[in-house]
Amino acid sequence: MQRIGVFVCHCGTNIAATVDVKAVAEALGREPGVIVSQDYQYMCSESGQNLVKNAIKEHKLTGVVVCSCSPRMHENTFRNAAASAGLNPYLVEIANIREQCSWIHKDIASATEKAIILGKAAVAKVHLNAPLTAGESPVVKRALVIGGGIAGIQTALDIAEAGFDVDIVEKKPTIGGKMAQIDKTFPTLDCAACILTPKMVEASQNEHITIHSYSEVADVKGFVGNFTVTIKKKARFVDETKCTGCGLCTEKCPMKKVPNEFNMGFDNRSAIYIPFAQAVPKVATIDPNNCMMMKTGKCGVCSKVCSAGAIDYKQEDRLIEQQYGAIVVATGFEPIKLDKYDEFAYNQCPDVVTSLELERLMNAAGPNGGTLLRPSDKTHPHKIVFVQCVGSRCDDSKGKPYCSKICCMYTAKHAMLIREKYPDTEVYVFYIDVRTPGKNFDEFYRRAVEQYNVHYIKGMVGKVTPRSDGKIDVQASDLLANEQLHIDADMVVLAAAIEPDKTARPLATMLTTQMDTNDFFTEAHPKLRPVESATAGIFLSGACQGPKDIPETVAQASAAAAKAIVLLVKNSITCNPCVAHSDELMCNGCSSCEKVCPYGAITYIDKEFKMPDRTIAVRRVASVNPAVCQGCGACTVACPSGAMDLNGFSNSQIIAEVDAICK
Amino acid sequence: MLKISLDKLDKLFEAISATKTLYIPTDREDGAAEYRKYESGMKLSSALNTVRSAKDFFFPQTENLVDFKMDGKNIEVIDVREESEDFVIFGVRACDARSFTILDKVFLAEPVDSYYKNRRDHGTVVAMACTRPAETCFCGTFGIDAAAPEGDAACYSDGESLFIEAHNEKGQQFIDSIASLLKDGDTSKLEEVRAKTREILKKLPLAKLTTDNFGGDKLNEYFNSDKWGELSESCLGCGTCTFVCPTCQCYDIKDFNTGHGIKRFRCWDSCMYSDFTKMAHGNPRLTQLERFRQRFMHKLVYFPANNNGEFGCVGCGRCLAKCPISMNIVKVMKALEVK
Amino acid sequence: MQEAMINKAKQLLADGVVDRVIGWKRGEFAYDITPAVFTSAEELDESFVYDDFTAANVSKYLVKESRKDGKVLAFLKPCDTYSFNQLVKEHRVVRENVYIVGIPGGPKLDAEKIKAKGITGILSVKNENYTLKIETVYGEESMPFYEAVLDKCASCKSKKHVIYDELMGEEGDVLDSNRFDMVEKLENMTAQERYDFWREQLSKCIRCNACRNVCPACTCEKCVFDNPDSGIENKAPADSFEENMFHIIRAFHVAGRCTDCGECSRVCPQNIPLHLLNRKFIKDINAFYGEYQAGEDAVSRAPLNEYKQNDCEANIVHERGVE
Amino acid sequence: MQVNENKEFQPLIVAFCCNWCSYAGADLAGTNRLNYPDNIKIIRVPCSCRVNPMFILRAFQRGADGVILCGCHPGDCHYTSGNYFTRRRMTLLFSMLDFLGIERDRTRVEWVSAAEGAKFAATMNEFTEAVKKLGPNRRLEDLRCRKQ
Repeated sequence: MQRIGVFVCHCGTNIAATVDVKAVAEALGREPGVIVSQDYQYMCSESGQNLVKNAIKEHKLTGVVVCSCSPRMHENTFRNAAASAGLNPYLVEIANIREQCSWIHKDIASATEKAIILGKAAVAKVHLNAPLTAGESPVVKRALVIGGGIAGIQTALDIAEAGFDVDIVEKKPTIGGKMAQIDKTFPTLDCAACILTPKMVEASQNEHITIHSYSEVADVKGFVGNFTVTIKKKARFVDETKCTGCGLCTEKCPMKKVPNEFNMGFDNRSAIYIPFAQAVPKVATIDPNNCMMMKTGKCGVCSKVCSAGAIDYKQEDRLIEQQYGAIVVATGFEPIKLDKYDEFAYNQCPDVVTSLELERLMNAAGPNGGTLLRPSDKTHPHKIVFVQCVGSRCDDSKGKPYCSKICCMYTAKHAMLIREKYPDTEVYVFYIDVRTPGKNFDEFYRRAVEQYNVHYIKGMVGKVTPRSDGKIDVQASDLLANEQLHIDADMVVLAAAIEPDKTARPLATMLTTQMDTNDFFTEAHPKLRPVESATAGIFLSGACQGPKDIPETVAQASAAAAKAIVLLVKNSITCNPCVAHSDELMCNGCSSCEKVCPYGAITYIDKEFKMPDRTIAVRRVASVNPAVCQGCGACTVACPSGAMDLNGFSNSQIIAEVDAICK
Repeated sequence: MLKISLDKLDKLFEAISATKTLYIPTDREDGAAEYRKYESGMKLSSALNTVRSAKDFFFPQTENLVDFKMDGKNIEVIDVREESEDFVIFGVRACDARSFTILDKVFLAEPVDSYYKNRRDHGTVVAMACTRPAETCFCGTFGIDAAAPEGDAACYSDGESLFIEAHNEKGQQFIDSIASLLKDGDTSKLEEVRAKTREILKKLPLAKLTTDNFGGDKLNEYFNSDKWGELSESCLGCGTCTFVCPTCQCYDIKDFNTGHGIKRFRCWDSCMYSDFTKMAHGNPRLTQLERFRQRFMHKLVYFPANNNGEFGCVGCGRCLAKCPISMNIVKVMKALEVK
Repeated sequence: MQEAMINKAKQLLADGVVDRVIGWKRGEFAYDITPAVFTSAEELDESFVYDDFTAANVSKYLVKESRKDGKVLAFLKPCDTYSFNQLVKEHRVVRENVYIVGIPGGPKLDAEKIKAKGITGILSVKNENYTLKIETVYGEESMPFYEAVLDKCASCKSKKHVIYDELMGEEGDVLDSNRFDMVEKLENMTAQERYDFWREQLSKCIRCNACRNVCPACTCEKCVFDNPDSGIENKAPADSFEENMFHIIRAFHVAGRCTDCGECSRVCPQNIPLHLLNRKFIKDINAFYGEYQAGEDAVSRAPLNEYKQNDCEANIVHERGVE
Repeated sequence: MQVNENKEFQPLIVAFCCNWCSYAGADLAGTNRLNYPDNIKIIRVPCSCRVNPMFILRAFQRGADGVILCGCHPGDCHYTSGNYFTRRRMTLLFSMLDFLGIERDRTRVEWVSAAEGAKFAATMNEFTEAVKKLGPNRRLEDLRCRKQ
């Protein structure tokens, strides 16, 4: 006979304001098997939990139903409470009467009625709950970091520091990411390369870190503690182990007209190239789309000049497979494409540039050796207009609905740097709002306005029109002065919104992690678990989770590393006991379940059985590996005989819930 | 004998249905016949027999026995029995008419099955003599005369008129209720038809099948016969034979949870089913051979042993026509027979 | 053909290639043929039959037969080979223990169709140039052969044997059949008309389980409808819902696995056109996920056990056909 | 199913929601106080692929007027592929129900992510309206389960 306890939470007024909690407790107290039914102000509080624990002991409860917030919130809290009172934690069920009842309904009578029904469904289910014991599964003591920007580097360094092996997979020929392209950082105006490159070197020299540059993640299998990842090492046609990075090949390469991605296409590189001087690994890469040898079979200069003999035109993509206990995603961001913004003449006028392009134009390693010149005629610009929020905070389909967060600050930085170096250059900044929350941020912005006399104008730029005299007509409105402005600028800089890297979406699919509608990875909890994904063992680092500046990125990178380390220090982790299991007497051995299992958790064995008709037969039956099964339940429906069932969500439990709801 | 012209059948049915619920065999769209509640315009089927037998009227496939109403922790027991309405089943063939005698022996013996008795008391069986028996018919094997059926009353057709006679008080009441439509008639042509029918019956392929070598005393001869293996080998274990059978009487009692209570109902069971007579300890007949044997031993040995030699089969031939793999009591009798 | 088959079986028995033969055994009448296992030449001579009424698909018996010691010879018609192949795919038969001889198939005859013509007291049926000469206790009758053909044979999908060890007669082809015509006709009715059609049909169901028990795709060790723990155990159609549920779930469980052998409809004592449910699934699968015939091979994945990322959404049902 | 002569028909709707996306989406709808009718009663399942057609039939048997199944968007399944199987299963099941003359608007599959609280609420509002229009489920109910 079941002895079930029901505990109805007021959640302050969150539930109690719309649901008559006393009536719910009373109604559920009348359900068969329920021997105690109570309500309490905050069931998740210590005294609320004690209420549950004491009732378990006092009434020798065999099941507990908590009517409260979502099980996604406090299921574990109450399971742990039950366990500490000696009740198997899987004999606890939650009826979600907050998120799915009190918060969405206004009428007390009907909300109460619904809460009672949800409670009855939970009572019906808990009648059929079975005590479950979690198994254990070993943890592979190695981490994978996907993305080699500052986020990935910081995460890798921290994990390595804790003594664990960690691999970085970077799709570009070098690590460094976006930060490597940035000239100076706000609000300190120190040189980005000067603080980044030592970290890159540190990563390359750390004995625990392996860098797979020019590589991509091709496949991910497995689960927390035991991922199997296939990494595609793209052919760079240069033997990484032999290349010394001397750069002779890049000098001698006859094909020198390839737009240089690192400098945003403002200058050219050779077909065999090293992205920039401090690249890590400092190894050349052949761009097969532009290499004469690859395209026509004629040339081979690089091979001839390479004293190390590192050139290998026949190199092919290579797949390597590696086990990992934890995976950190650090895939970063990209500025959005501005093709749809004709009003800013980005595609028509070379002197309309993005902020990231401006970084390269101003950088000492950039196309002009650090002198800011107009891309069109290489002349010194005397009037520069910055346009904020290009594609950010948009309610149309062209842009992004969110604030890209970093633009206000880097624009202040740019304005300041220009005014500092070229006092004769007028700088205008058109903004919707200037957002400067952050340590020393507002001070920094005020310096730009007050000390450097940057013209901040609250207003929108309506149209940018290149003129035949080389000037650019910027038509804008000044909202504070309430007037239309025309500025004849020499350059226009667009603060393009940032978006997640395009490779993130397919990666999320492989990792079975969730993304939001903007393709940013979704954290497990927006406040309490900001660096974990909802998928166990997958952590989030940097701008892949949302727009961030460098210090935030680094902070999150270290936080993700810490979370990964917490996992890696364990020798084994507790498995989810809510896994599938097969009733061998009913199993037909038909292989349907195996075909739909995403984890390969099901195998078949030939086993001898005493059959119902007294014969002995050897039958092929399914067997589930509980450490590998993740409990999705696909097999339970594929199984025609119903031999396959799922712990915690059994056929009979779900049917009992259906029945209770439809009663 | 009293008679009514065949072209006035409509009037007859209208008259019967005016006072009682009337069921007659009618043709379905797919050509098969089934009993339906009479409604104006419905035509009597000319088919030899219905797919489902007439036993459904007294022993339906499912029947509620008792309800339990549940409210929280309270349970209330509700007796769902109600007095049955009066009804007439018209056109029952001789084989099915005999089946009621067999079912009565089961359900009306102590302890009396009140559900069955209720219906039996209120139902009047009006049988109909056969004129075109089929190759699957072997009612004669069990001493049934297809040309002179039992029942509360019986009808005979001579091609022009329908003659009706009562066999008991209930039958007489039935005839009295329609007396205004009937008039006395000459049965000489009817006798000719009956004689012809009896000639045909003798010529049927199964006419020579007898029960001489079966009966309540034959347990040892047949129970361990080595023929059962071969005979049951191809049996699919479906319930067709038992469900179309007019004499199969096994049922199961089950509870149906409606969400707000329990409906305890009984439904036909089949000895061919793997859970037949399954009890808490398990199942006494674990193999299809044993279950298959049960059916035929029951009809040919156990039933006569307990019922003064009456066999549990009426030779209607439904199982011969309907078994998916054409295994049936005739083949079993012929294969087993020890003379 | 029957003679040749008996000779083939005798020879394979004599040569020790097989130990048993599964085939069909003559009955009391012209049409009441029972599947049977033969172990000797004498038994074969005495009662082995292969004629216009040997319609039963014997492949399902091989689930049990192939697990016994020794090897069994199975004569399989083209449609039966699909069923057998599907059983091989699902590991339900031990392929090595079966020696398959492919034999030409139907069209086979349906005794019910002869009887439906009012022909009763059947003593013998002879096919003379596609006219059936039927001897009855009431005298000689005749009817066109094709009017007595089983529905399942009238819409035959294939004359090809998809698996065999040996073939008797010539190999046939997959046919361009009309098997979806009736499904289409129903699809073009209104929902109310379809509902009425199926209510009339399914209300006839007496849950004898003949459809399930004859079905070569229904080989579960324990059927969900017989299992008190399944939540849908159901012995009798006590409510119209249960008539619906049994047939929906049964059709769903064999969806993508049904070889369209037509046995379900053949054996239904109430003549419910159950094959239309299975064909509906086959037709849908073909339309949604590409042509697929279960049993055609023993390796491909069943449509419900695979997916494509660009599969149609479930609302395709809402968007097509007649409401 | 509740019918009151004075009140409009209030359908009973069972919503199966996968734990990772749609159940979280429903929670988000709650967190954002986005209203949807109390006709909707949610059952949490680990993945939409856990939903057996027999659960859906069971709901209809017991008097549900509509059943909606919500899972992660295709490609976003927490278990990689579960919702792809769901999609095929439910497409075929719904097609069969339609073939049997059951009103097609009583069943639906929707993909709702954890971030789509608004979509969850909108979907539930819309589905409830659609089922309301159909009236009580009569074609797939079990009379024995009807409330007296």
